[in-house]
Amino acid sequence: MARFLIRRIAFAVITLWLLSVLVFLGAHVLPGDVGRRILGAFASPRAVANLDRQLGVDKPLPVQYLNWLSGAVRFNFGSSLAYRQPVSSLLGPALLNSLKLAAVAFVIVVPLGVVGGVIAALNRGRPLDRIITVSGLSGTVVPEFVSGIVLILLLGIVIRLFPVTATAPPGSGALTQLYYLILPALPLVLVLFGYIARIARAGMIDALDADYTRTAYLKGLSRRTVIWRHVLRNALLPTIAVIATQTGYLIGGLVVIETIFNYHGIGQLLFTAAQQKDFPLIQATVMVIGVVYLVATLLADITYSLLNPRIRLGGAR
Amino acid sequence: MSTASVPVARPRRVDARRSALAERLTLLLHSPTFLIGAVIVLFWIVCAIGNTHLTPYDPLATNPLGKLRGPSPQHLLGTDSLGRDELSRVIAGARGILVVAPLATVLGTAVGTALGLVTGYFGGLVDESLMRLVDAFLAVPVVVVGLVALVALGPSTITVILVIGVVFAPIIARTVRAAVLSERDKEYIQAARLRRERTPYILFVELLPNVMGPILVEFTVRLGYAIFTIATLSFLGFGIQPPAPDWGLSIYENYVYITGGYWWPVLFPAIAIASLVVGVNLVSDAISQVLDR
Amino acid sequence: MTVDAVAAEPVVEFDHLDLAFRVRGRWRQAIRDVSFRVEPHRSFGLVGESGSGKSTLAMCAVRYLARNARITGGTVRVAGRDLRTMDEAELRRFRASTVSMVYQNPASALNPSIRVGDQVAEVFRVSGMAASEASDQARTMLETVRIADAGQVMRRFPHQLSGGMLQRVVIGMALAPRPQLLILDEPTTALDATVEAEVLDLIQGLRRELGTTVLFISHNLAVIDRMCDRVGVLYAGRLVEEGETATVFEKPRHPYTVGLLRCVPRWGLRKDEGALDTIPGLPPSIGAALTGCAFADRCALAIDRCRQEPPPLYEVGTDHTSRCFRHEEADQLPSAPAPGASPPREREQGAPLLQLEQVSKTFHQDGHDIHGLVDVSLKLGHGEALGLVGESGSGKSTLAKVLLGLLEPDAGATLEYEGAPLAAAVGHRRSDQVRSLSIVFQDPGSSLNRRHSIRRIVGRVMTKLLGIRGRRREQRLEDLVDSVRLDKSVLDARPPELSGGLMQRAAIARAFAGDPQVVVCDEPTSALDVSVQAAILNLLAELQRTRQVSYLFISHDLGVVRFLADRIAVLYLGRVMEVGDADVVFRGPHHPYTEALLSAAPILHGEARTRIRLEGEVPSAASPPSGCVFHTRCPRKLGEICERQEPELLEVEPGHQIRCHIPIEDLRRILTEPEPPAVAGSRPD
Amino acid sequence: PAPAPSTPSGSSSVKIKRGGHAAVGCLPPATALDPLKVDDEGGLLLLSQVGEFLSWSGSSLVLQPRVAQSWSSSSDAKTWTFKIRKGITFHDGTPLTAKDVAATINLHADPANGSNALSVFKGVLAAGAATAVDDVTLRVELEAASGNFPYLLSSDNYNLIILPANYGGDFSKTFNSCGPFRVTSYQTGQRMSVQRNATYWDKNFIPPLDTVDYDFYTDDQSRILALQGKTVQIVSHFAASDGQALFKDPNVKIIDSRSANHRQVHMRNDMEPFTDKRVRQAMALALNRPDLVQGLLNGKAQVANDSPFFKVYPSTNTSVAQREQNLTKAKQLLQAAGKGSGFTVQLSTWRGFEIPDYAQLIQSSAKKIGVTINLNIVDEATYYGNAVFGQSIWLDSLMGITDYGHRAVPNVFLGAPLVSDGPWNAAHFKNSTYDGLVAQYVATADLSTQRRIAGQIETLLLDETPIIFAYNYDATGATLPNIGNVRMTGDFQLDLRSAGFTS
Ligand SMILES: Nc1ncnc2c1ncn2[C@@H]1O[C@H](COP(=O)(O)OP(=O)(O)OP(=O)(O)O)[C@@H](O)[C@H]1O
Ligand SMILES: Nc1ncnc2c1ncn2[C@@H]1O[C@H](COP(=O)(O)OP(=O)(O)OP(=O)(O)O)[C@@H](O)[C@H]1O
Ligand SMILES: [Mg+2]
Ligand SMILES: [Mg+2]
Repeated sequence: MARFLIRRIAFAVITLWLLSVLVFLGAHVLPGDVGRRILGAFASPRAVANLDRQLGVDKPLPVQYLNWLSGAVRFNFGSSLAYRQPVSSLLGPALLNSLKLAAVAFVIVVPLGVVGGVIAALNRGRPLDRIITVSGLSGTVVPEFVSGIVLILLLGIVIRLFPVTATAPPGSGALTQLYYLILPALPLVLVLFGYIARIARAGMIDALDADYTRTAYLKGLSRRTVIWRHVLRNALLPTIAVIATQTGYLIGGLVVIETIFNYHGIGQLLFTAAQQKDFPLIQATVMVIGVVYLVATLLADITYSLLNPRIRLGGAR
Repeated sequence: MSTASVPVARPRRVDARRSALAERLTLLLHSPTFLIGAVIVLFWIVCAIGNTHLTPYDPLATNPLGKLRGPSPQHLLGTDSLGRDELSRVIAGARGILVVAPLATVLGTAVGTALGLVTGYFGGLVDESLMRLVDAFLAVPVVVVGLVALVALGPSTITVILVIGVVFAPIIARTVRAAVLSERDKEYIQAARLRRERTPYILFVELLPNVMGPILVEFTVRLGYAIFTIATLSFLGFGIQPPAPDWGLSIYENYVYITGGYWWPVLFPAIAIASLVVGVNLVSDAISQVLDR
Repeated sequence: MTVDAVAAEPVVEFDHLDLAFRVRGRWRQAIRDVSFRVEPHRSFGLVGESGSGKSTLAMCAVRYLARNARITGGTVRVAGRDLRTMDEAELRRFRASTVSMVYQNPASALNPSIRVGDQVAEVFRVSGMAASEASDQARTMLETVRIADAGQVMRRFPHQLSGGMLQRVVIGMALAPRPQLLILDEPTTALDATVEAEVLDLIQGLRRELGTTVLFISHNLAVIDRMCDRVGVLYAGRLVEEGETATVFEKPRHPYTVGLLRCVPRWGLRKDEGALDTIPGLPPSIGAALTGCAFADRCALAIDRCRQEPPPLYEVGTDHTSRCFRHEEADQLPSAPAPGASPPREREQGAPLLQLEQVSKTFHQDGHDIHGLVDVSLKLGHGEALGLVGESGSGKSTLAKVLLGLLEPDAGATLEYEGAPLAAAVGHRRSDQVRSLSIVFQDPGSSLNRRHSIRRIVGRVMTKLLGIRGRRREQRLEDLVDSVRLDKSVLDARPPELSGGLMQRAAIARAFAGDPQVVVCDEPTSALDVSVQAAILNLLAELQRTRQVSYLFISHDLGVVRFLADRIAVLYLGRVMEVGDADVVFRGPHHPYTEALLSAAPILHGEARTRIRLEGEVPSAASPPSGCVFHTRCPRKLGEICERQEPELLEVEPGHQIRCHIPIEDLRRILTEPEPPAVAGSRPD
Repeated sequence: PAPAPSTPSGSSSVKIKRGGHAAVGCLPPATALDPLKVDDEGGLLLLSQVGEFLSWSGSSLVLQPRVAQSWSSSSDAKTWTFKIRKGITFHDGTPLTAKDVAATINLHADPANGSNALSVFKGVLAAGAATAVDDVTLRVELEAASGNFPYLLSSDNYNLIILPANYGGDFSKTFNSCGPFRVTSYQTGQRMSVQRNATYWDKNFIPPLDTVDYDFYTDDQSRILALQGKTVQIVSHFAASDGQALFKDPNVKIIDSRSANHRQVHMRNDMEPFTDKRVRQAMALALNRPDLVQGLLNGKAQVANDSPFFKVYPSTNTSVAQREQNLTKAKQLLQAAGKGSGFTVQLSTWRGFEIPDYAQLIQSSAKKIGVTINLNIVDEATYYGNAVFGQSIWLDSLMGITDYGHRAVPNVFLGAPLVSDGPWNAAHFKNSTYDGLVAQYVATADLSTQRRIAGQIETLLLDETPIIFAYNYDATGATLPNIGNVRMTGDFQLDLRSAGFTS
């Protein structure tokens, strides 16, 4: 177990480091002169060169990388070119907002997806199964901006059930904030529902077909007991890991959703940073997204291994 | 030397197994999932091929004064913000996506397959380091990577293809690697090593055909995602560029008008995208199910 | 449960049962008109080749059918009740109390995430017992199946137990509710012979003790012979013969049964004494339309009538039925031709063809050193077949791979071929050396590339190793497939289009394509049905005779090894425990381990002599025991010396080496001892 | 529909009650709020709320005095004197004097500071040109005569909010100026909150609203949604091209203000096929301008006549005939130029506002005269590049569309993009007659003389057509019906000094 954890964490750290290299290189191989970005199109080349020197962006890449990395580990990503503010002061609130939105989406979708998958598996091959799988699949593959727009049209404009922006007026309470977040969370829910349901269904079917389930039935246990005691536990374990990997897609979706709903989260921050070619901000945002993803998968793996006796108690004999 | 009494064994099952393939095909043709998916995809393929021959109007012909007209007998799906016929644009829009998305997916699949074959087969350090790199790559969502890359390289159809291809490669590499891992310890690989085949031969002649199944399934799944991603990038303004009648781009261009009640130039391309992705995925789903049997 | 109350009627009764599976959109008949019954307290064996429908029948008896299965006719009655009429609750009660089942793979039969004790206790909880009492009962049950330290075991998860232990748990669980009927579906197939023997002993004992009725399924005739009072022979979903085990095996009245019995290498039969009987052809595939007798195509006795109408069930003796028109002549089924007369091989003089010295192989896994091979030294003579036996994990395959250059041995090993050093890696060997060594793998399904045609698979070897192409290659290919008794049309087929036997022939053709001198056969028949196995063994024997190759023949089936091998080496935990001429090794004096292997081998026709049983399972190769690695399981352990000092591999008589502290005289004496020594956890009765 | 007549600033047209909180939906500032650097709509709007200018260039394009009470020039229009108002205090309480004003002007004029205003001052005003004669008198010495110089120091030059003389470059922290509102909090990328400046110098214009939030919305769509959803009461700007929904909405009041915002379609006069002016004329003749105004901008624009003399400018000579679509003539011209069989060119521009739509409309118009246009639409930064010749798509492309913001006088438009050595001369137009006429025009302070010269310039540009000026569009914003007295400049600066909820 300890071995497993150490190995897993070591992997995460290596991956993180590689990610930082990728992100850094990405931002530096890409065209764009930092000084020029700050001073704008109309500044003189001399001023641009001056600023570049001040910022240290004329140094060799490895030196720049080390500078950046040593800052990054302290959550200091330098200054945004556009906002001329420390990047971290922009990231913090944005990340918090995004996490709120993601949390709302997760809280809705995880139980829904799992239950949907379980129901589908229990009705394998029947119309209910087909309905859940096909509608889940359709929801999963339709881009968020499409479903988002349709939802805005329907729920926000035609029947005015939800506000069409995501940000609650300043000073509103938690419930109001939640109310504002439901509509933006729905497209994400649509995307994730099919995916989670699918995994849960597959896990259920594996478990339902497993010999040990047969053993349980042949013991004379009722279907209920078999499913609650023997099937669900083994079926849903893999779902945990999969749900965590979905944070990746979730953040991808946030870029679009936050843009549509004008929600000041990490996705919108990234999108505006991209439009403005604000590379320090892009770097930091991408890095933060990567970290969130890696932490989520790491946590999922740890949970998984804690719940799975095979890993928790080490190998056979 | 042959002894008369020892009968020669004939492959009596050849026909049986061949017909198993035929049965799979029939099964596919009888699967409603597949049929619905295939009909949708075929419909769009016909649109893509027919292109302007099928459209009632030139999809690029503007008419500023006739803009944002609702659906009517002249313009069945209405007109967009520049007065172009929406039906024509939806039909003509099929071509772009049906060229770009498959090209990007083919690129990604080719690169990913090569990568997956190599890492899976060699294992060890090569595998570990490449997989960590892939992990790092995958820690960032595809749309984000695509967005950032397109910002840097400037949007154009070619860059979209390259970027999506490159982004998909590691994902496909993973699938291929997993398939290779379960194949590479099979004894036919050892048999090949025993006759001292070169590594490329082992990779591409021995291994590759045996992992085609997962690759095929992955390809179709990725194709769906490619359409998804390209549409999303276009919607963000970083994908296919005007005046192409691209669906994602159309939504981007007309999105501002929906609150005014001008839903048609947004809804119809949205339906087009949704139906195509759903169609591709239904087909993919059906294929993988039949392959599983 | 009172024994007498049910004594009148059979515990299980299949009555004209028909069952079909829906596969790829079509219903395919898998069980055809099967009727038989099992009387109380009896044990009934079901034999038949893979796919004949044994498991399906078993599942019918507990009404646990696959989702795509449908009973299309007939009834199944268990303990007097028609299973098809039961509702959910009744079925549950019925399963809880009346019938239990044990199946092949114990590891998957238990829930991986629930503690073993809880899973056993659950059986008691079903009948409403309180938790603590159920747990006590479970412990008692585990003790009944002779699990030492049951309390400990109950707290474990399945993955922490060995295969043999798990199967005991499963058996314990099955017997816990004292069912009237116990169904065992190949309960020992996944286990090593030594463990198998132990588990069979256990089942036998408990059955007698508890008076349970048993339905025992196996493809292994010897196991059935040992375990069952009555036997039913299943072929293509039909019960072709049924009767008392002794009668059926003694005097079979269906050509299929006759063939099956003859296929098994009889104890002591050698390749130079005769070929094995075979059953040509293949069983019909599931759902095939059968007009006549299902076996007619493969039956040497078949007449036109057999192909036109299905034979009825003939009463051929007391309680003995056969579904054959020619049941009276069944035993006249033509035998295999006289041996291809491979003359008894003269003892090889002069230099060996292949020589291994001090070969060790250590694997590194998760920071552990796994000693796959330890100081193995072996010789292989020209035209000699060296048999390699040992339990699973003893290093047989590892040795084969080292020999072929697929695995590099640890430093210090020397390999010589025809007196010249043989490089460790195949890539560094001379091309004539590469050509000279080849292999037939266990599973032809994975050793042949399923995407390539047989022509390509076999031809490629000729091109690569012999440099032959074009017309000449084609000619040679045809000759070669001919010599492995394959039809030329096979060349254009791909492996998945062939049956296991045909594939293995193709694999043999590939092994011989490069004109090798040494062919390693790694369990070449263990993935095949017995009928096919015999043909492959005959073929290998014939090829050796005609082509003068040497074999390194690996098998865990002693009968098979005996048939083919000239010399035998016994491996245990990567060490050679005994090596010598086949006759000598079989005759004795034996290393205690060899003795145990021989005792464990299930033998037909009561030939078996149970001498010693091994306890427990093979220790892990990552942490082998000190001293003699066998001491932990050795029933003849001398004492402390065995734990302390590893014995040498000593030549005890010319050409016979044994690695044991027990003096050779004592080993000889054991051989003549009439009474087998008592074994810990001794026989149940 | 005729545009709402611009009401002179200061006269309330509606009854407003005091107090209340309003939210303005506006673009986020592209950069930190630094008066020297702001060059975007979001930023300049915020500056105009917090800061105060020497004079205000409202929708009438006639300057209204603010910090300056009055001004006058020497006869050669090279020396200008401004009378500075007494009794103005900065938000931090220090009183404002002419010294502060001089320091502010010199700050922007010094090239070392890289002010965004430099482009306007170039060749007119050098660093140190402004001096405080005493606390209330400011004198500015120009390098060249400028008849319209006060416009250069007005709100039209949006960077020029008056800063204290001791300004230390920390505006984005202190927000210290002397405008009608003072900042209470600023969240980058989200919002700026202000409260009324109770000590505002013009007691008639102390804002009725207690507090105002400026909520940042990146795209028009979400701003419009926010207004319709009543999350904000005022939308500072929406593109007329995007505002379809609002024009129809009875629950929304449109504010619009005529302006000189426009797009220039340049054609490289020095490159084939545009070396021949007939080809350039043909391109201009292909456009249907009234359709563009209606279709592209929903009528919130005016047709322009291929010169920067838009109808809004008082100095424009309206007797010059308007160019209209004439495909036949266009084809004839192409024929005459030897391009009868058409040609293919690439049109570069950037993605923003209605520009991509405009590009596509030009594309389909050109198709009608046999000219194939390929579009190259990039992002803003890529299009402008380094903004010097050889390093900028804008300045180097064969054909391009460039966005120009509002100016109260046409001087800048006449100069940089069109004079021979103009730094923004993307058309590479070199014409000494034109250069001479422009110099003459700029030095003239008298309106009728200006009109005369304007007529000559207009005629010359119509003939040469280096650049297509097809339309100039109104600045459009919107409010909820219960908000009154919101005024706007052509630059989308808001004047909320008398805005509030209607009683
Ligand atoms: N769920 C199923 N769907 C389709 N076919 C099945 C299914 N289960 C079994 N079969 C087929 O039915 C036939 C009988 O299968 P069964 O498992 O009973 O054979 P068996 O005698 O137990 O074989 P083995 O010795 O390999 O266990 C086989 O041909 C098998 O392929
Ligand atoms: N690649 C490997 N990595 C680690 N351990 C290995 C490897 N291959 C074999 N071993 C270990 O080496 C030992 C010998 O394995 P080997 O496969 O030679 O046994 P075997 O006698 O062929 O068994 P079987 O009858 O099951 O085929 C076993 O303990 C096995 O676990
Ligand atoms: Mg079976
Ligand atoms: Mg092996």
